[in-house]
Amino acid sequence: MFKAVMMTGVALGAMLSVSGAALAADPLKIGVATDMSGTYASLGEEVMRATRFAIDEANAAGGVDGHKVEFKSYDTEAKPDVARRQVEKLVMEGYPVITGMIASGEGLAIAPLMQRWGSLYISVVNKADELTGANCAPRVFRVNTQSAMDAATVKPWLKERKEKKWAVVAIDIAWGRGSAELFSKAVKETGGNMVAELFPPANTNDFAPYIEQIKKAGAEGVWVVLAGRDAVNFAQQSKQFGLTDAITVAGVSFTTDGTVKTLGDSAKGVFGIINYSSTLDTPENKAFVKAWTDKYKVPPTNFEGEAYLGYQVLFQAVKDAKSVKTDDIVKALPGKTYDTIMGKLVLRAEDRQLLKPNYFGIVEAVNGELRPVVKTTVAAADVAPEVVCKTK
Amino acid sequence: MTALSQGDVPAASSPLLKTRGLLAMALAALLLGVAAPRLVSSQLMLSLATQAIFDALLATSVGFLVLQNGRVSFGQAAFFGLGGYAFGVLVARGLMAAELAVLTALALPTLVAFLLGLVFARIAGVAHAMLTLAVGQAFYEIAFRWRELAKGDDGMAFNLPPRIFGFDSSLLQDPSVMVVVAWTILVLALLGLALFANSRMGQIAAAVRDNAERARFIGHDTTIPPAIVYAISALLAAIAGLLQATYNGYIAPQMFHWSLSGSALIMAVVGGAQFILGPAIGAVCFFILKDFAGRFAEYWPAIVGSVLVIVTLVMPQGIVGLLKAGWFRMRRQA
Amino acid sequence: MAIQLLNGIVYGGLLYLLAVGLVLIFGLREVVNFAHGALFMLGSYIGFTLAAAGHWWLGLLVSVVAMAAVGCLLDVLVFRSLRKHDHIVTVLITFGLLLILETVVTVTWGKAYLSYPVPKLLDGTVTIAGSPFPIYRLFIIVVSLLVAGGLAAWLRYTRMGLYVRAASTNAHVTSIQGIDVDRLSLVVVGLGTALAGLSGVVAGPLLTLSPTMGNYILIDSFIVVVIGGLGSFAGAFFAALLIGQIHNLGAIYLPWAATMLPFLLMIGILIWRPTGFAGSRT
Amino acid sequence: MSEAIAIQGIGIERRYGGFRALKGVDITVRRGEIRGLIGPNGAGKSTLIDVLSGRVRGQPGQVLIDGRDVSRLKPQERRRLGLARSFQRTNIFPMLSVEQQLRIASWAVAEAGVEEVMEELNLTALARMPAAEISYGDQRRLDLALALVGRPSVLLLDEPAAGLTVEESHGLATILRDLANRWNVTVLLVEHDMQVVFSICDGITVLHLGETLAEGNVAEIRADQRVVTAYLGTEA
Repeated sequence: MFKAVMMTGVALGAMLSVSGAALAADPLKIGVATDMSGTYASLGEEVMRATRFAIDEANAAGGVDGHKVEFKSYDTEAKPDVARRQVEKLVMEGYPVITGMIASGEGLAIAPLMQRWGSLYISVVNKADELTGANCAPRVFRVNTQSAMDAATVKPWLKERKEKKWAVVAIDIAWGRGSAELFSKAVKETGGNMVAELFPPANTNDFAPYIEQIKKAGAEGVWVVLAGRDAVNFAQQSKQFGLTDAITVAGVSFTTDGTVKTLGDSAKGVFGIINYSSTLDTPENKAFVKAWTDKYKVPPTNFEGEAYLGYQVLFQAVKDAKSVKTDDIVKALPGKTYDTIMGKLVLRAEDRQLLKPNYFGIVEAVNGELRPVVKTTVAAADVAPEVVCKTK
Repeated sequence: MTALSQGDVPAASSPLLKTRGLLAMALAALLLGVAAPRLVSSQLMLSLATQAIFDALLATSVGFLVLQNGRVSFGQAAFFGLGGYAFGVLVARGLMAAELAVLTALALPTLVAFLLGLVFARIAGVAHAMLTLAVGQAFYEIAFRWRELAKGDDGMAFNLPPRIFGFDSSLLQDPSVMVVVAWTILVLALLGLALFANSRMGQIAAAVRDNAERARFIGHDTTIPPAIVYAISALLAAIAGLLQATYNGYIAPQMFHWSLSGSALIMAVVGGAQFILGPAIGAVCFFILKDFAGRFAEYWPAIVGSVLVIVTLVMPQGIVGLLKAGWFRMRRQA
Repeated sequence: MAIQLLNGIVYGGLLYLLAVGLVLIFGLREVVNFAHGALFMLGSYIGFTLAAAGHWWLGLLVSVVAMAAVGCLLDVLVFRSLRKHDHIVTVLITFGLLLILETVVTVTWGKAYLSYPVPKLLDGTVTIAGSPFPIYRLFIIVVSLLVAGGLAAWLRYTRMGLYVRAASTNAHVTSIQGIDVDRLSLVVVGLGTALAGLSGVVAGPLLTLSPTMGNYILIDSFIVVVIGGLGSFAGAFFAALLIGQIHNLGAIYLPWAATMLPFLLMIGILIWRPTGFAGSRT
Repeated sequence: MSEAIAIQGIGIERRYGGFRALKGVDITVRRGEIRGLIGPNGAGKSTLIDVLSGRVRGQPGQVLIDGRDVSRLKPQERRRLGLARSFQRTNIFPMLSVEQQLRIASWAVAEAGVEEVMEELNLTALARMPAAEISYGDQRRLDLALALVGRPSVLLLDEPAAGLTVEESHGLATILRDLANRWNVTVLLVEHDMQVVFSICDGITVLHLGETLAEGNVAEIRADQRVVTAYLGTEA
């Protein structure tokens, strides 16, 4: 609450310096429902940081098309029923533009409600394909990379590799199972073979039995589909067992900026899919990274980048709509090309997924700091997922 | 169960008079519920009230087990989830008519609880709590990992069939309607529990709770009455789960998780588990507290935690226990 | 296979370090301590700052001492006044403590995941059965055996240990016989909490540090305590080894059921024998 | 006093591991009789009551009520056949009121008579009190009342006077004698207070180390040298 008040204060300060016309316009009110205390609290923190950055920036520039931007945030605890309650509160309290949820289950739970509540949802972290695929719903948009796009990034990279015997360690949830399956397919199509497919449960403490099996299977490379705590546990323990040094380690969501920072040297030399990197060499990105680093002293992480991307898209849509009414924003969002930190990107009208390039990289030292660095870029058109969505 | 034994036993006035008083109170509560949507214009308030009532039902189900069987359950979410999942899965797949799905969603958890109750009633204390925790988590694991059932950890959204029991089903997702439905069910459930507690079966169950061995030696069977209490308690949890699934149009494995069972237990004890009305009141207070603490973003756990520690130390008998003690003191002084 | 058994012992050892604290506190105070996982987490964080700066062993020492102090404080301020209350009331209060501790750690150390270094002395691997095995994991086994042995000796050969055993069997009788249960419990709760601190630091290099890290291992520790027979030290030791093996072998041979096995085992044992396999109390 | 047998135990055995607590004990209580069951601690008196009442089942030996074999029946089934018992350690329902628990007890048996029992055992004034809050003496009488609801045909009493003052236990003895006569209840009484036993019992069985040492009327038992040596001592 007091954060929201402070934000309003900052925003007001900014407002005073701009024209009287802007003061009269309705504010753009954003509801950020994210995980502040549960499993994904650290990701929620990244979303919040990007939120503050984007909104401060917009207000400092006189608002979005003259509309002051305000936000309010609630903790969803990564639980779908809590997410529903908090989003409903945000909408009813007058913050109908919703963003920030982490777990796919949360996004999927509130997606069907957007129509009923007259609100809209922009996903910046939810990875499940269904959100803009089989279970797509009106008024639901996604700017972050979905799983299918990550899967499409694997094959170009595999083609360059010599390793033929692969193992996969994937978290035993829908995301992990799906990603592992697509990876196995890609391995077979590029002439390799799978020697082990392991599915540890979520929140595994001890990965030793899995590490042991990978070693035993004689894998030359291991594909890791783990996130957050699981990713750190696995990386740390496989380093201790000497696995990381012995074979190629690569993965999806494994080499996020957050994980790499936590792991330090254990992450060095690990390959991975990168959805956004502060090292991207575009003028827009360089400007963003500079402004960000000036403010927070560290470069933005992948999640912070994608969350910021969401605000870029939203703000441009508001400008186009010349309105902060959700109905107008919903009409303005799809089918347009947006100027973003990742270049000019199209928000596809059919499924309301932002089509963006994807990257493959390796963890290296940049200016003395370990960071995932982009090595292969796969164009947006090459990773664009098939359109499954049928709801307009 | 030392804290429980300190609870004083309600003086048994004329049963008929008592029943009549209960009925009058229930009727008044029902009318209040029907009037609520007309008195409260905020949809948000109504929706929050609706969700608080779901919590109240679940807490009542946990509290009833403590009250009637003297057993602490850490796995009541198993029946909450089972009710929601049975309905969601059956409706989403169109396996049966929605009305039949409702009945199945209520009957299945009740039956499972009855069968478990036959075995669990023998076991008391911490062992019982752990046993129910394990059963609840086993259900959670199944829902979490069985992707073909309801998309595993992601949970599953489903559409209600257009009509249920002849009514437009979209009304069930409208807070101003659902709040009345849920409130009515809660009031009737509390009334039913009060009547059960005064019935022969309820009193025999209370005797078994107090002293199972002696209950046998005064000639009563000690397996069936507690099992019936388990079944009733599970039915309540299943109703809550069914209502939540219907209202949200969504089911997720978190519905089975022990943290939900734990919150329900907290609500029940904070309200006063040795009173039929206690858990429901505790649930509402807890809901309001959490909603309030939620304004302080990530600091809410500390606020809730501190209140929990203080409240439990100050009133181990719960809110209703404290109110009752206060009431008696006032009367004595008057 | 030898390596897999060894891995099971490592995880079992870790569970034992955590579970034995629960047993100590339950035995004496009859408190089902839901905050134990949070204390483990706090201990881990307290040691972290020093360990990350290269003073791993100092971190271990500081954490153990600090947590012992936290334990004594808890006993005096909270557990002492819980004596008259029901199990369920104590569960609520310790749950409240858990929430408070999580917030305290979040505010102090932040939400980001942190990772512990392995102490230099124990870094690297040794070859066992033809494959590299981390020396640090052997260290965990050694620590848990030392704690188990030390505790057994203390319980067996010292006057205080005798009292603890007596009190764990029946706190009521002991208080009648003129033993100062309050002083005893100060020591025991302090020790139990110090062990949570110890296990927090020892587990550090294996587990990611996060304010919720305790929750992911607490349920396993409860299972160990229950299967071992609430309040039994030897029972907890064997139950921890058993659960460690079940985790490891389950992950390899029965992956689809691995997470359920400990629960199913607990259900089976509780139904067969509600007091656990070494227990006599209810 | 008729000659019909109310309850009979034949060849009752009870083993705890290797220890034989009862070594094939026979016992017969005739209709309307008050039989005392005495013997030193560890003789097996309470164990015998447990076997007769069904607390312990599945060991060698037979229990007959009115000639019917009830060895396999559970305690609650035996209670419904008219076999009631009390306990050495007060065994009541602490949270229920006196009247409520007696009423619950009455539901299991055909005849009610809750008020009557409360009246006879001086519990009427305490009807509304939770059992945990009444005095120890009152609790002992409540324990007895629970067994007496519905006028059982056979009553097994395990030290009903344990922990009572001398006056209290004599009062209890008087009530027992009186009720047994008026309600025609057969009683098997375990009691250490020999004053009580000698004053109200028609016959006595003496157990020693899990075996029947002697049987007879009060005079015979008092005169029996083996009983005096094993249990009564010279003062009795």
